[in-house]
Amino acid sequence: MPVLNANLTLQAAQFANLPETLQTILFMVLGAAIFAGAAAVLALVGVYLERKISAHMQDRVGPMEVNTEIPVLKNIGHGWAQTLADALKLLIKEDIVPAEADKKLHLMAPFIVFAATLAGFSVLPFGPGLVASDLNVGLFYIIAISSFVVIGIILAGWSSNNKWSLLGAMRSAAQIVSFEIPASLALLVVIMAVGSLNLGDIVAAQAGGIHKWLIWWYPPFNILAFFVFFVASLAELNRAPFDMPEAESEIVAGFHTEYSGMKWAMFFLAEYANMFLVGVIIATLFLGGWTSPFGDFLNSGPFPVFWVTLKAFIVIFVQIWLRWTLPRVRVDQLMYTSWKVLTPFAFVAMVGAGIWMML
Amino acid sequence: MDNVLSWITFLPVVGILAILFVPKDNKNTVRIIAAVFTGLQLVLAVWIYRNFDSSTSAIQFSEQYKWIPSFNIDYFMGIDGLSVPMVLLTAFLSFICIFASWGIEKSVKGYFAMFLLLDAGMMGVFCSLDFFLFYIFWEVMLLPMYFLIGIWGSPSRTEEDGMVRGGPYAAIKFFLYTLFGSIFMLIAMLVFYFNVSDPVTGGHTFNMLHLMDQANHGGVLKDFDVRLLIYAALFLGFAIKVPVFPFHTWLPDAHVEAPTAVSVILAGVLLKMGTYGMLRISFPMLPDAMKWKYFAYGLAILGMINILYGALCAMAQKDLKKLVAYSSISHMGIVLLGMSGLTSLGMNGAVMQMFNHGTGTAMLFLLVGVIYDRAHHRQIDGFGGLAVRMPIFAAMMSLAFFAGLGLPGLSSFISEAFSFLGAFGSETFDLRLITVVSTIGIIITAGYFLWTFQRMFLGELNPKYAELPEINGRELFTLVPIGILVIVLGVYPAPLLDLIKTSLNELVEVVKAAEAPTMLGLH
Amino acid sequence: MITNAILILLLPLAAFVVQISFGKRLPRKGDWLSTGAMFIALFMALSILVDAISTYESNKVLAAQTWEWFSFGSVHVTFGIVIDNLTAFMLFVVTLISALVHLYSIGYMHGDPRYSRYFAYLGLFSFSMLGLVLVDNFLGIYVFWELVGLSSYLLIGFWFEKDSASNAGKKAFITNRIGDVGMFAAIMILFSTFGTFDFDGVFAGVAAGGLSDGWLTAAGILLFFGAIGKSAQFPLHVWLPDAMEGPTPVSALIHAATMVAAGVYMVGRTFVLYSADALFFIAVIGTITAFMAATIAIVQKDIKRVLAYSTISQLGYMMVGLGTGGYTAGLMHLTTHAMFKALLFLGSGSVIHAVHSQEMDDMGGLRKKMPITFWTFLIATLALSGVPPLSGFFSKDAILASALEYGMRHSGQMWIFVIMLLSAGITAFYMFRLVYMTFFGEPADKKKYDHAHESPLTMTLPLMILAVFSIGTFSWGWFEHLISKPSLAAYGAVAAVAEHGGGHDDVAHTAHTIAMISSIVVALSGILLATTVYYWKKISAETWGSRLKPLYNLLWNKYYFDELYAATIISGTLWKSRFLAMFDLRVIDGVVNGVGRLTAGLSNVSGKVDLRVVDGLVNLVGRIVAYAGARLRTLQTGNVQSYLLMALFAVIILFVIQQF
Amino acid sequence: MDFTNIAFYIFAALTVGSAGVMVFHRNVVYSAVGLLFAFFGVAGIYVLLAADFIAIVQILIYVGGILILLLFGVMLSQKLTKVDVRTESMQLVPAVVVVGGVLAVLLLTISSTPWKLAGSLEYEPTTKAIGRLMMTEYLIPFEIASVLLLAALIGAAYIARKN
Amino acid sequence: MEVGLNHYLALAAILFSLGLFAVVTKKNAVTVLMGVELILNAANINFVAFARFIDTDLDGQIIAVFVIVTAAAAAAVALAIVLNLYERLKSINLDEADSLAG
Repeated sequence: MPVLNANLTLQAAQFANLPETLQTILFMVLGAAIFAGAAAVLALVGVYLERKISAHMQDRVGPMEVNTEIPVLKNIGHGWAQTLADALKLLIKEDIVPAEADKKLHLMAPFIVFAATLAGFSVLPFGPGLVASDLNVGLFYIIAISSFVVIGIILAGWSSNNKWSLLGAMRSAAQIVSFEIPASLALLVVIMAVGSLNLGDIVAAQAGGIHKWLIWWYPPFNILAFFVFFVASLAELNRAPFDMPEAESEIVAGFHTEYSGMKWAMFFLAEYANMFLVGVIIATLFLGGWTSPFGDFLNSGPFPVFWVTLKAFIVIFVQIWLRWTLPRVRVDQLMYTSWKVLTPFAFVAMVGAGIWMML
Repeated sequence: MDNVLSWITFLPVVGILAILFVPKDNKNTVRIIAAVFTGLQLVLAVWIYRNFDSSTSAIQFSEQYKWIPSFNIDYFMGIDGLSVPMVLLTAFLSFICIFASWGIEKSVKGYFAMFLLLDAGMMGVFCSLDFFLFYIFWEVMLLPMYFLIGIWGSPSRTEEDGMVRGGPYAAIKFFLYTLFGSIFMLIAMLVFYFNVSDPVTGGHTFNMLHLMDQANHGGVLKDFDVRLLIYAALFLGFAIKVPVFPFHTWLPDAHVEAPTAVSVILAGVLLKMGTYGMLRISFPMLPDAMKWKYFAYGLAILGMINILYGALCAMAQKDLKKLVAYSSISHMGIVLLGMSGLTSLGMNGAVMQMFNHGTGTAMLFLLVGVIYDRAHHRQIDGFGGLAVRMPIFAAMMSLAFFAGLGLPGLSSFISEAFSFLGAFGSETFDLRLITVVSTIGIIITAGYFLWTFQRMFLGELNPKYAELPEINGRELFTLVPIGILVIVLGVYPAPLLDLIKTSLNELVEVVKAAEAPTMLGLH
Repeated sequence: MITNAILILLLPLAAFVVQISFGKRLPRKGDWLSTGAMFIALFMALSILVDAISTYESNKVLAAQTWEWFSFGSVHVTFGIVIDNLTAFMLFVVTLISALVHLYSIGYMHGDPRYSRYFAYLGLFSFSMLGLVLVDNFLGIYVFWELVGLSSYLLIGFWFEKDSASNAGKKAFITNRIGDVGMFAAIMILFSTFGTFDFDGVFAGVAAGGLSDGWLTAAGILLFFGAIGKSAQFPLHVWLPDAMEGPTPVSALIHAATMVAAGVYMVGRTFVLYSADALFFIAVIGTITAFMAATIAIVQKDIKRVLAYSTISQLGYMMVGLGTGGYTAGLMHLTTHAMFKALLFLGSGSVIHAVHSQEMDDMGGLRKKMPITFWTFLIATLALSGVPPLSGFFSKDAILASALEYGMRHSGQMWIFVIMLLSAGITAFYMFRLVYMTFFGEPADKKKYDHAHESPLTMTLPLMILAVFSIGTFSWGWFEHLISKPSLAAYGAVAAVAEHGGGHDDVAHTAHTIAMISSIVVALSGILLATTVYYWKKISAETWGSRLKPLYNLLWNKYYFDELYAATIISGTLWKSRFLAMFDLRVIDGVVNGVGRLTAGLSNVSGKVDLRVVDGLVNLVGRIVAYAGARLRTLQTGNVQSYLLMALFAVIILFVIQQF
Repeated sequence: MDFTNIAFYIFAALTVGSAGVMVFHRNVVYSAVGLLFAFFGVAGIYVLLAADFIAIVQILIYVGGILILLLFGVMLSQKLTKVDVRTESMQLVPAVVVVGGVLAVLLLTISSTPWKLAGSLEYEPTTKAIGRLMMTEYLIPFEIASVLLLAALIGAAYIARKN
Repeated sequence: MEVGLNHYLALAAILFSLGLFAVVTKKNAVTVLMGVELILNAANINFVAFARFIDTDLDGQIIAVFVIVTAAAAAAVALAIVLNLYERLKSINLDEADSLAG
């Protein structure tokens, strides 16, 4: 990890006193821990938000009751601790493993999925220099990692020795794989516009206010690319209109029907972390990343992180919003949208942007 | 007209092509075409005869074209006194034979094609002056003969002594025998090729004229033993063709099995190839080897043996054709004897004998053919008193027989007499005793001819042949011209003699002039 | 002169050619054509003879002309005609007899199916005989020599249906051929030494001593061989008796007068060539022939056989004449003999014609029936026996004289004269025996006797003419003058051999008178003996015959010559030829076929070897491959992975190998 | 013993271990997982070899594409009911021998061949350079590769189509 | 000690032989394919290592890219074939697919 090593040594000089290698290992473990924790928290927040927004959309209140005795937190109200309670419930719930199931794989699947999601975070810039590893091929890395999830799903589906879970896994895998292509193509537009894969550079290119955001470059192509990427990422998350795998009505809970307890929690957690991941990616690529919408104003100090998270949550809101409004899409329609709609749009965007750039 | 020799050689080949286009069933058109082409060839031959300048011994009508320059082989054709009579004989006999084979019914096209090819081969041999070309024509001539005897000859049969005899057997025997001979000739040819330097270019050469010039002989040809060896090899090659005594057994078989026309050509022309070869190649090119004591006397003695042996064997034959075959051997013996004397008389006599024997035997075979067509067998004792039934045929046969036994007034006498005289009077070798012994041959010849004539024609008419048809027009057409030729050349041989005498005298002088061999020991 | 000669020569030839090709279609089948031609030739010959006699110069060459026949560059072969006294006489004799025979044949051959061809052959014969007489070089003489042989063959074998006739013809030709070979050998010797065929050229060469004595004798003897063959002398006489198979006029013409005389003529023509030894040889042969033939004639039953043997005997006489130096005597006898022998034959012909049989037993007492034939026959017999006034006496006496003279000169050679004298006596005896048996005594066969009648005029006329000539042909004197013995001197011979020229010195004279007396005595005694045995039948032939059985048988079987020859030469040659043919077929062809079979065998063996060894090997390889294949097949499990394994294994092996 | 060496050994161990799992494990799915970690190990190695672009491509294509394909292959080729995915192996002994031989050969060659090492070992990002090379020097192979992929795409689709 | 080229090559060799072993022994077609992929990876390691250690102008890496691309294509086709095989033989055990046996 020489690249990683170089960055870390730059920033964490204070650990210089330790021997070089120990230093890097320590730093890696620390980073990983931070991300894991952040992801977990974000996931819980995501779940909570989901429940609240979906409830309000459906003119209902959502979880209100669950509260804690801790004085300060107690009076936030609105059942903020509901997801926490759920998490605790899942942790202590009995972990059932189906008979004949492939125990090891069964266990491993959720971890793969979660790992894949976490890996995505390491590249995202939450501030000027505030990035786990400033990979030169950052964006490309994200695309690669996103495909990693599929394996976890397949293994989950397969190892639970259940026809439906297998079918669900196969279907979700196919879905993710087939939506990967339009997503990647859309990103191509960004890469072409900026000319670098490094997320830091991309954000730098969009510095200077809302009008500089990438989304507005080469209208309408970039907008088209943004739209394609957003829909594709929705599919990759197996959310909302494209949530066939977990479609209750048909194949129960898809690949994680046989999961319960902690492993199920892992899946759930991964899903929401992934949502957040997509939100941040869209933010950095199209919505100017950690740059403030108002140009240099409010651009220093903790504000870059704030802006990124804000933009991310806006995207999440839209996702949740879509989940509870659009009807579920049939499988062939799903495939149709991917191959016959999104991919051509992506090509159009790419070609258009390319030509525009040349002019 | 220039390159007449190429014309005369390849006219039959054109004939073959013409024949090939004729549909198989109308046999007569094939025959007519063959006749036309051989006729044309005869016309050419006569033209050559008239335009041939017999006063010089130089090569005439010669054509020389580069054929295979890399090996310095050229297409060199030319004739002199020695080859003119042969060319005339071939053309004449081929023309006659076409009519003689009018009766052939089996795959007529094949037959005439083969015949014309044979004709071309023969003509080529007599006209070519390049050893390589000579050898090629020599071999070309072999092939059609094999087929003619093999296919159109008599069917193969197993004799009572268990031996399988018949057309194919004879054909194979003939082919292998001659081929065996021609291998030695090939060896000799190659030795010449490599050791004779072309005076002009200095490279190797096949050109016979250069080969004849002793000055060009280099390399291994200087050594006398080698010259003897080559001479022996060549002699073997030609001896088989003549045929000379020990190598003659193919002739009777070939004749008996071959159809009439083929055996006419075989006896009429092919036998002359051997002696022609000797006179064209062995004598001029290796004169000293020829004059070596043992070879010269050997040749004479072989001639004598041929005469006596042939005559005696003929006497014991029951098959008419075999008898005539052995008579050919006997007559060819006379040629050998005449040649060995190395006198102008003997040489001219020998070549005349070649020509006269050609016509004489041709007539004999045609007559045998006539009787065979009618009686379908050739056993002499089977006939009897035919003269009563077929007087003209008997007359013709008697003319042929008397020509055969060398009755004065007929052509063979002149050539036989002068061959004997030449041999007897030879200064270089004392052949007197050999010649005198050989003259006994003409008694035996008279014996078996008359005895055969008596058994076939005289005496009571064999009732079986009471209705035998007389000789018909076509057969007469083939026989009369030869008969006339035999009589005319017998009474007045000058036209033939003038043709050949200058060249042959010169040949004799050349050979005599060559210094006697200086080999130690055997000398 | 020359044109006459050419005409004489060509007339018969023309007659022959016309006759043979159109004979049948001519009126009376063309007999008049040939006979006419011959009489014209006779007339011309007569004119030449008169011309020769009128010039009256010994050995005078009346005319000579040569034409170039063909040439061998250096050697020129010419063909020419020479007419000297001898030729003139011969021409006259040949044409006369030939014409008379033609005339006679018209009657004799009447009704024969191949009548025209007979006259053609006669024409051919005459042409050849005349050619032989006229020609001036050796080659020419040899050519006509053979042609004469041919025509005699054709005429003897004229009635070829009869096997005996064709056999006789063949025998004649071959025997002649044997003689000819000898002659040709002589010609070769002469030509090789002198380079020319002409008589004059050769004689000049001999005169110049070009040929060593030994070779000269050899040449002479060999030349004489030709004569032996042709004139039926001792060893080669066997063909003449058989030649009687031919028609009688033929016998008369050929086997009495002309052809057989050719030998004598040839010896005469080339007389200078013969050395002393050669002449002696001729004399010896002549004597033997004369005596032998005469003795055989005694016992013969067939009229023509008797005459044949008498001819042989008389020829012997001529040869003795020439041999002993009596050149003129020999040739004179030739001419006289020709006349009366022809008459005898024609006479016997008319007898046969009448009686239709040649056996004397069937005849007898024909005197009354055939007076002309009888009387002419008697005259001829007297002439033949040597009764004085007739021509026969003079020539025979001259020969006996020269024989005696020869005997006197050469001590120890007297036996020739004695035998010849004896033969003369025997001749007289058997001739009169013949006359008595045919014309006197009782007719043995009544029917034949009645049927017999005198021959027609065409046959009797020649008899009469010949009778006249038999009586007094020529007076001895001028004949001797015209045809005297040539000597080498004429050709510039240096050392003229002191040859006794039958001239007029004392020895010759005494010999002459003694010979005359003795010959008359012997002749008369012979006649007497014959009459006693056959006319008065005092001594019965049969008793003497039986008493001298062995001698009789010997004579009857002609000294077993035929059997001797048959056993030795003929069967010898036949056996040799059969052996050689068999040898050729078996041995040489055997060798060739053997080689063929050998190679076939070899190829067979190599075929087998090939089959077993080589093929075996191949099969072995095949089997190995199959076996390996089978084993390896298991490798082809169809399992791709095992293939890969093997491949890798190979890689390793290669690598390992590459290391070392 | 700076960090890269350790990292190399870690990754090497990971790759070889997972490869070993893949090869020796009887359950196909386990070998698939083994293969997954092997690919990750290799990606790591690439990173160590300063080939970051290749590492990412490796992950993207191998893990994201081929492995999924293999898993699909596994799943589709099993009767859904019969979960048993035992895979026997065959001709072990000869295989071991041969493979051992091949390994020995390879190692031998590696150790024996004198490699001509280039000097500098600095790291710099390779993506831009690869991109430029891809479009200039290696344009043709790039086009051919694209055609190849198209062909494979069509071919695979056609072959797999249930007719 | 310093991780040099040989280490990487050794690693690649090990991977290669493991892949090879899988290909050679495994009966299951898919496993064989995995083996193949492993072999290809080993090759790629070599390429990249050479690019890294010997000539530094990245040729090795480009080739590696192409290898990966083709490997992907090959895997796709191979899997299609395996499916087809399964279709026909109802099992993908390679030792049953020996219809080409000699």
